[in-house]
This record gives sequence, C-alpha cells and structure tokens, in this order.
Amino acid sequence: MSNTVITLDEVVAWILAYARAISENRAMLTELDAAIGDGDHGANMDRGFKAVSAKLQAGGTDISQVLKTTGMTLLSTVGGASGPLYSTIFLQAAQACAGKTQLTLQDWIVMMDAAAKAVVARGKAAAGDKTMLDALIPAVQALKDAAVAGLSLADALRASAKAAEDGMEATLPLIARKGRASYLGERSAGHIDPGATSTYLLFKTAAAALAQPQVQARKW
Amino acid sequence: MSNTVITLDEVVAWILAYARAISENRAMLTELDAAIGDGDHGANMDRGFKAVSAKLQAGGTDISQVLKTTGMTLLSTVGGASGPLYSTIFLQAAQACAGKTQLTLQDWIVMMDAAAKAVVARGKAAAGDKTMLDALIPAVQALKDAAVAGLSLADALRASAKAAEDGMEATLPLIARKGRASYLGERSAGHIDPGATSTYLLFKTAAAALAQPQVQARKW
Amino acid sequence: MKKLINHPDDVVRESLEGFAAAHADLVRVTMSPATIVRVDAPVTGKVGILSGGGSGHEPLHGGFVGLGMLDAACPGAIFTSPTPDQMLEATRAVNGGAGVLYIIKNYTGDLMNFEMASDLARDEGIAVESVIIDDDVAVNDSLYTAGRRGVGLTVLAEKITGAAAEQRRSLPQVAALCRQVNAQGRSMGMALTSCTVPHVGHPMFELPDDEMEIGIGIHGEPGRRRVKLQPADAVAEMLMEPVMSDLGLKPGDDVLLFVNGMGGTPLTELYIVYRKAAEIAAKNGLKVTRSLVGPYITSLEMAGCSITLLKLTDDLTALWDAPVRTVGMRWGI
Amino acid sequence: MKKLINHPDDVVRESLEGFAAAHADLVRVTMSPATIVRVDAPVTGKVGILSGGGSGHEPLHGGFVGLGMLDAACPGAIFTSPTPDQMLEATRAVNGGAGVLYIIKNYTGDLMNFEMASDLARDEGIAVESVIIDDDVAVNDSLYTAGRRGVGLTVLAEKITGAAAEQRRSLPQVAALCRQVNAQGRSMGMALTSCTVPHVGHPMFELPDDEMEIGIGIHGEPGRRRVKLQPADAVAEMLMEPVMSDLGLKPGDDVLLFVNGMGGTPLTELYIVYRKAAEIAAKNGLKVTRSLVGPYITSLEMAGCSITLLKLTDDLTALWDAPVRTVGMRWGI
Ligand SMILES: Nc1ncnc2c1ncn2[C@@H]1O[C@H](COP(=O)(O)OP(=O)(O)O)[C@@H](O)[C@H]1O
Ligand SMILES: Nc1ncnc2c1ncn2[C@@H]1O[C@H](COP(=O)(O)OP(=O)(O)O)[C@@H](O)[C@H]1O
Ligand SMILES: [Mg+2]
Ligand SMILES: [Mg+2]
Ligand SMILES: [Mg+2]
Ligand SMILES: [Mg+2]
Repeated sequence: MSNTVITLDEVVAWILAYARAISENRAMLTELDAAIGDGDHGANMDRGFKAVSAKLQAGGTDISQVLKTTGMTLLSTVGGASGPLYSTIFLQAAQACAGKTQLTLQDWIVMMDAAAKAVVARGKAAAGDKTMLDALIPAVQALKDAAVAGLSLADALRASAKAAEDGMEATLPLIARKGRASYLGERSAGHIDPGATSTYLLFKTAAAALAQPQVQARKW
Repeated sequence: MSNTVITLDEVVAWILAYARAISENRAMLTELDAAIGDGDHGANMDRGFKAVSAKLQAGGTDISQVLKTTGMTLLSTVGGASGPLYSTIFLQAAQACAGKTQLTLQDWIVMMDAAAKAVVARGKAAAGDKTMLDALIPAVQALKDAAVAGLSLADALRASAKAAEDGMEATLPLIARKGRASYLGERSAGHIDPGATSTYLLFKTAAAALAQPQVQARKW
Repeated sequence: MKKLINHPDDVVRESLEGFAAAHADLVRVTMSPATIVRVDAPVTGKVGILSGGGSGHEPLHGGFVGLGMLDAACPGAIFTSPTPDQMLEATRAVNGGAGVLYIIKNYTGDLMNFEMASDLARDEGIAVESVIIDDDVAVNDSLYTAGRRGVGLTVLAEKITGAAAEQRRSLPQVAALCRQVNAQGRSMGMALTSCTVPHVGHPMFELPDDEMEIGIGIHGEPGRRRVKLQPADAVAEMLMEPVMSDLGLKPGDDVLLFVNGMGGTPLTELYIVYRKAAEIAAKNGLKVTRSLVGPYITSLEMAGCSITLLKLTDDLTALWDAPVRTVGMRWGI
Repeated sequence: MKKLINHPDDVVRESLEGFAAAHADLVRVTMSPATIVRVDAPVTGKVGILSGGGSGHEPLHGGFVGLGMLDAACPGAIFTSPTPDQMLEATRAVNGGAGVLYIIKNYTGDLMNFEMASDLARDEGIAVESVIIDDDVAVNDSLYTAGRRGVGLTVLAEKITGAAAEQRRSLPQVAALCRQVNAQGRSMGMALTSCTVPHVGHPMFELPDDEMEIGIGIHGEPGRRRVKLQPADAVAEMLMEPVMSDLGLKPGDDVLLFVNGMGGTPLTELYIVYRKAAEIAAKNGLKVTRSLVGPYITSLEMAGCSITLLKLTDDLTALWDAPVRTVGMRWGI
C-alpha cells in the first residue's frame, strides 16, 4: 500500500537518490552532450549534485528549506545552461511549498507546475525545442492528468516518470531550436537531448523515492 | 671502350643527372632524415639542385665556372647543414680545377680530395660520425687506390661509387656524433644516414655520367 | 587523451593557480568563487568591464584582464558558463562607482547566469548593463532559436570597451559602444580537427583525414557542414565571403581583420590564411587598417581558425590603438 | 596531413607574405633573400641584433623583430637553417655602424651558414660577433659531438641582448652579455605528440596514446627517452630537476621561469605545468622573480612543453623589464 503524502525525509531521500543517479549516469549524459552540445552536461550535473549531497548529508528540518538549499547550491556550483534551469526548478518548488511539513499530490503538482513555468520563463524555450522541457512539460501534464483521473500519489508519480521518459525519447528526431544543440541545425536530429535525459532521471527517482514500490529500473 | 678524360659537357651532364637523381629520391632522403634528423634533407637538396639545374640548362663555358656556379647556387638556396657542405664540395672542386678544359683521373682525385678535406674542415666531423663523410672519404680513397692500381678513369669512378655505397650502408649501425642525429644518442643507430645517401648518389651519377657503360642501377 | 593535466576535475583550478602565480603583477585571483580581477580594481569613477564564460578558450577572458581591457573575468568549468555568485563577487570587486558592463557571449547558459547575477547586483545597488555578443555568421539569426553564437568579435569588443572605460565614458556610453562593435563585426570559423574536453576523454567528433568542418563554434562542436579538405586560400574564401556579405561592407570601408587560431594551429598557418584574407579584402575594396593574428579565443587544442571583420570608425580605431596591459594583449604601456 | 596551407613548397613564403601584410608597422620584409627587418633599421650607433634559423618555431625569430629585441631575423625553410646570403643581406640592413651580433642556436647547419655569413660581412668591413646558444640539458655536452641544442633560452637571450643594444652598449659588451645569459640558463622539453613537416606529410615519429617523449628538441625529433604518459606535475618534475641541477642554483637565487608551449598545447595546460614548476622552484629555495608562459619557440603543432630557468642578476632583470615592441613580445611601449 502506498502513502498519500510526501515527507521531509522522503524529499531528502529523493534528492540524494537523484544525486546518485546523476553520478552513475554521468558518462552517459556527457556522451549525449558531446554528440550535440559541448560534452559537459554529465560533469556539470554531477558537480552540482555532489555539492548538494554534501549539504544534505545531515538531513533537513524543513521541506521548503531543503529544496531551497538544493536550488542555491546548484546555482553556485553548476553554471552552464543546466545550472540556472535546475536551480530554478528547486527554488520554485521551494517557494510553492513554503511552510508545508508534508506534501500531497496536489502540492506536488503545484510545485512542479510552477517549476516548469519558471524554466520556460528563464530559458525562453517551448515544447518541441529539444530541451529538458520536452521531459518536464509532459511529466507535469501527467501529474495533472493523474489527479483528474483520481490516481494515487504513487501512481501519479509513476505516470509522470513514464511521461518524462517518453518525452525524453521523443527528442530523438527533433531539430534543436534552443541551447547549444541548436547551432548544429539539422545535424542535431538523431540524438536524444541530454537535459531531457537528466530531467527524466529526476522524475524517475521521484517515483522511486516518493512512491512504493519502485518503478522498474531503466537499464542504464 | 671508355674515355680517359672528363669534358665540360660531361660535368654538366653529371650535375644535371645528379639533380634528377635527387628529385627522384627526394622522398627517400626525406624519410631517412625524418627517422633520425628533421625530415628536410630531401627537400633541401631538391630545392638546391632544382635551382642549379635551372642555371645549367644553357650548358657552361668552363668546367671550374660550372662547378663554382653550382656551389654558389647551393649556398644561397639550400641552407641547413647540407647547404654549406655540398656547396663546399663544388666550390673546392672548382678551385682545384681552375683553368682546366678537361679533367684526368688525377685531376678528379685532386678535386675530390680537396672537397673531402674542406667538408671535414667546415663540419668538424670525422669518419665514423655517421655523416656524409662516411660515403665521401671512402669514395676518395677508392679513387686513389684505383689510380695506384692503374685502373681506367671509368673503373676508378665505378670503384668510388661502390665505395660510397658501402660507406653509406656502413652508417646503419653507427651512433651519430655529429649533425642533428647526434641528439638522438643511441636511438640514432639502426638507420642509414641521409647525407651519406645523397653523397653516394653523387658518386653513383658521376660514374654513370662520366664513365661508360653505366653502372648497374640501384633499385630506388 | 594526451594532455598536460593532473586530473580532469582539477584542470581549471590548477591552471588558475598557475596563472595567478605567473601574473601577480597584473591580476588578483580568487579561488572560491573563481574570479580574475585587475590588480588595482576597483578603479574609482571608471565603468568596470566584466566578462566570463567557460574555460578552454584561453587567453580569453582571464588573459584580457588589466588596464585598458577587462576589469574582471569569471572562468567557468571547461566550456561551461560560470555561476552567478562568481559574477556577483567580481561585480563587487570592480565597481568603482560608475557601474559595471557585462560582456556576454551569446550562449543560453551564459545569458541566464549573467541575468541572475545582474539581478543580484542591482539588488545591491550596483548599476549593471549587459551587452550580448553574437557575431557568428555560421548560425542563422532567428527569434525562434538561441540565435548566433558569440565568438571572435568578443576579443575586439573587450579591447575597445575597455579603452572607452579608461577614458571615463559613462556606463550607457560604454554599453552603446559595445553594441556598436557587435553590430559592426562578424565572424566565421572552421576546424581541421576536433578537441578533447578533459571530462569527456575523447575528441568531440571524428573527422576523417581528408575532411574539415566549416562553421564551427568555440566549444568543440561540429560545424554547419563537413567538406573535403581544401587549401588555405579556399578556406579563407569560405570564411571571408559570408562574413563580408553579412556585414554589408562597402568599398572604401576601413576594417580590422582578425585571423584567430583555434588552439592547435601554428602561427605560420594563420599567416597563410591572413595573407589570402587580406587579399580578398583588398579585392573587395576594403582597407585593412588594423590586424590581429594569433590564438586569442581558442577551443582547447582544436586545429583550425576563424576570421573576424570589424568595420572601423575613427573612434573605434583610436580605442583599438589605446594602451592595453594584459597577459594576452599588450601595447602602449 | 591536415594543415592550413596551400602547397608545402609555398608555406614559408606565403606565411612571410601574410606576416609582412599584418605587421607593416613593425617590420620590413624582403622575399629574396628572405629577411625580416625592424622597420626603422639601421639604428645609427646601435649594435644590430640578428638571429635566424629554420621556420616552424614561430613566433621565434620573426615575431621578435622590433625595438628592444632583434633588428632582423632570417627565416629558413621549415626546420632548415637560412643561407649566408640571407644573413648577409640582413646584416647590411641592420648595421648602424656599431656592428652586428649574431645569436645562433647550436645546430650544425646554423653554425656553418652563420660562419660563412660572418666571413662575408667582415669582408665588407662590418664588425660581427657570434654567440651560440646551447641550453638544452637533454643532450650531453661533449667535444666529440655537436653538443647541446639551442632551445628556449634563445627567446630570453634575444630579449635581454636587444635591450642592452638599445642602451647603446658596445658589440663586445652585448656579446659578453649574451654569453652570460647562455651560461646562466638551461632548458629541457617534452612532447605528447609529434609534428608533421609539410614536405614529409606524416608525423616525424609515432607516439602511442599512453606514451610521451622526454628530452625533445624543437625539430620534431624524438627525445632522449620514451616513457609512459604521466600527470603534469610529474612532467614538471622531470623537466625541472635536470635543469636545476645542471645550473647549480643555490637557495636564494633569483630566477626567470619560462614555461614554453611547443605549439599544440593550450595555455591552460602550460599554466598547470607552470604551477608545479613554480612550486618546485620555491621548494628549492629559488625566488621566481620573473615569468614567461606561452608558445614562444615552437615545433609546428607539436603538443608538449619545455621549461627554461635563467638565473637573474639585477642587470639581467632590468634588461628583461626594458621596453620591447615586437609582434610576439611587447611591453613598456
Ligand atoms: N533555453 C533552454 N530552455 C530549457 N532547457 C535548455 C535550454 N537551453 C539548454 N537547455 C537544456 O540544457 C541542456 C544542456 O545543459 P548543459 O550541457 O549542462 O549546459 P550547456 O548547454 O551550457 O553546456 C540541454 O540538453 C537542454 O536540455
Ligand atoms: N658536421 C657535419 N659534417 C659532415 N656532414 C654533416 C655534418 N652534420 C650533418 N651532416 C650531414 O648533413 C645531413 C643532414 O642534412 P640536412 O638534413 O639537409 O640538414 P639539417 O641537418 O640541417 O637538417 C646529415 O645526414 C649528415 O650526413
Ligand atoms: Mg553542455
Ligand atoms: Mg635535416
Ligand atoms: Mg557547457
Ligand atoms: Mg634541417
């Protein structure tokens, strides 16, 4: 049976699990970025989430505070395009849950929706531009659809992970219009977007850490 | 039957034939120099003897003058170690035959002996240092030996070509003590010296151009 | 991967430490956050000129910190924009009361990080203006994309705005000047080889021995198209033509011709390209009144070059000629 | 072979033409024979400083022609000593009545050609002195060999003697100073990759991905030994140790530390080597009071570096600091 709320400990566990996933998939993210970007996405994310992990080792006292610490740490350690964008996700989520000691599905939807909108505002990209938004927007939409359909928190989280995965995979044929991959023009087609991949991992670890039982692990 | 003197036309023919031999063997000389020097011997010699060929196209009026023109042209077009050294050979030969309208074996020996001594004086190398001297010195010695043995001019020239060839081949195991190859120390062993090779070609074309019938062609 | 490094994680830090040790007469270096600041900063009453970006383009930007050019540079990880806290720290260090100009190469990451930094700086009461350099004609300019990259022109913009700031021009004036430079300059680059980001460990792309990439940027990415290897003169044509036509130059125009090395190409070859580029310029009636040849904005050890043309005015020429005292560019002092 | 060239036969000439076009404010270039002469030569009453050697080492020597450094440079074919007629022509062009100093890197070809040139110059009544630079500790010095190569120290010798000549020191004084520099400086180099002479068309030697050459010169030749690839810090140790021990430096000595790039190695990496070299110097009690980091004497596109240490005196330091205005080295003016 799955829980109906997300606790502080689970949020911390989620972020730490994501940091591990980034570290494990660092080389893969790097290769994806080397193909159509500049080969630093794995190193960027890993540098940032290693710093985040170090800060969160002692756990946290407040969900919003944990998310804010994560966002601020990413901002000062990642750089590149992914630094401000991932930082934005966590800072927006932090703001949207200020004061809450546990999170319902509805809270989570509000947080992720705010995050996605802020990423659009900051990066001025849209769905289909072959960016992390191609995983993020469908993931948020899946959460909303799940809520409408009355799914449990756990099922909603799993649905968002699945939508993020599908969104990531759908970036393969796209011609990039934003980020470094856009400089390649048509040569950017035929490669999965590295940022969409790291965003998929974010929702995948959310489903694993915040919902029971674990979603099926991808083979990377 | 072979002639007993060397004429002006034959001297010009010899130098032009040498220029062709250098051009044909340019890549080989370059590779030899790339192995233990700096890879320019083929280009150096070819640049110089192309310039010499251009100057000698119209033939010449005087043996000493032809040799001097060759030496001066080499001096101003070759550079490197081979420029002054080959220039010295021709300038010394020119000096040693001043005023002569044809050359006997004895004249030729005096010229080549003066040339070899001047190369030693200029380059301060000795036999066994793995330089062009390892072809030049035996070639001159063979000329002298041939004269003592009463050989014909043609046979003497062939003997000097053979001695130059043997001398060139004997550079293979040597450790260079002069020129760029000396910087390699023991790593210079196991390679034939490029300058000894171009010097062998000089005596080989002399035998071919100045003596009849032609010596057997080497396979390069 | 053959590099004179210790560990990929330490490349930027250790290189910065070496830079600091070698050039203490010109710059002050802080390590966390990483900044390179002109030794006498802040200069009271002078607009501070600040730039930064990923590392791997040396001497840009750190090599251009000093009198007459940048007041500070923020080095990011290799090919990664620096972070807002680096920029904020550098902004504070160079604000002499007349405000700070950010010169930003047009990359999404750089834009976003500088944007956040300028918000933070303004919150502290520091006047900040930003100018985006986007001179790379290999990339089509479009509202629907990230637009053109910022490449070679950045070097010229830093020199010229730096000189204007020394003259105590105001922040709006210096920013307008920088926009003028950006409007009057264009670049295009090509690569004979790829380069290896230390963290990646292998070349960014494979390029057969008889091919080259045309329209590359400065981050080891492949270019717009791959073509058969061609002589230097043909390469110069391929780069000059789009640059000239995009700039819409007229016969009689004064230009600065900048042939930049991508890192692995010797000076000898850059001068061969310069020779032809100057000839093409002359054939088109342009007067090359100023020149720059060398590796000034590089892409690690990539072999290749870029050509930048900047249309000059008397003002720009005088600012170009003004004294500069940095590690990577120095004259008049 | 991937190079930005047209034809191997035209590399030096076309590059020189580009150089001449780009730097007409600093140098006069003649094509046959090829010389690069300071624009205001001859300077009356000043000793003319002349150097030259094979091309492929740019910016050396042509990039060092100008006020406070060389009066003229003679560029040979790639890796080939120039010819006496080039040297004679340049000697005439820079003789301001106080004689001419030849700074010669110790290679058989360079020695012989310069020797013939000085004979010719003396025949014309021009006072000429020659100083041979032989600073490469990778090669054993011996009467029975060609001796040590001339490498990185050449750059420092040209700068320092050039400054002394500007002060109107006499020919014997400038020559003695140059010999002093040669006595007080040593170098050693290493390579990560080979380089390709245009006429050869392939790398001079094959170096596996996990190996490097220690004790290389500047002509693409392999070094004294081949070892496994090692981190930059270990490389710095391997080069610093023989240089320091050969020089016999004492704690408290002032030194100039010069980390030179061989052509294909980015600045980032040179600074990583500099960092460790400076640390080693400090550990041995040396005071690094002057530094130089960058590709100043190169071997085409070879990746690698060399380290040069020069023991300084107050005189040498002041001469090093004196104004210099050349394409490749410029300060104070
Ligand atoms: N404007 C943008 N909006 C949203 N995401 C973007 C944008 N630009 C780039 N990205 C994402 O950032 C990823 C690259 O991140 P990273 O490699 O770390 O930074 P950089 O591109 O600066 O090297 C891309 O794969 C893409 O998903
Ligand atoms: N001191 C010397 N005496 C005689 N021959 C020499 C000497 N030094 C070099 N050589 C010859 O010169 C050849 C190299 O000539 P080349 O490659 O044209 O000039 P460089 O060595 O200047 O590149 C060597 O192979 C050697 O035979
Ligand atoms: Mg990237
Ligand atoms: Mg040679
Ligand atoms: Mg990046
Ligand atoms: Mg040579």
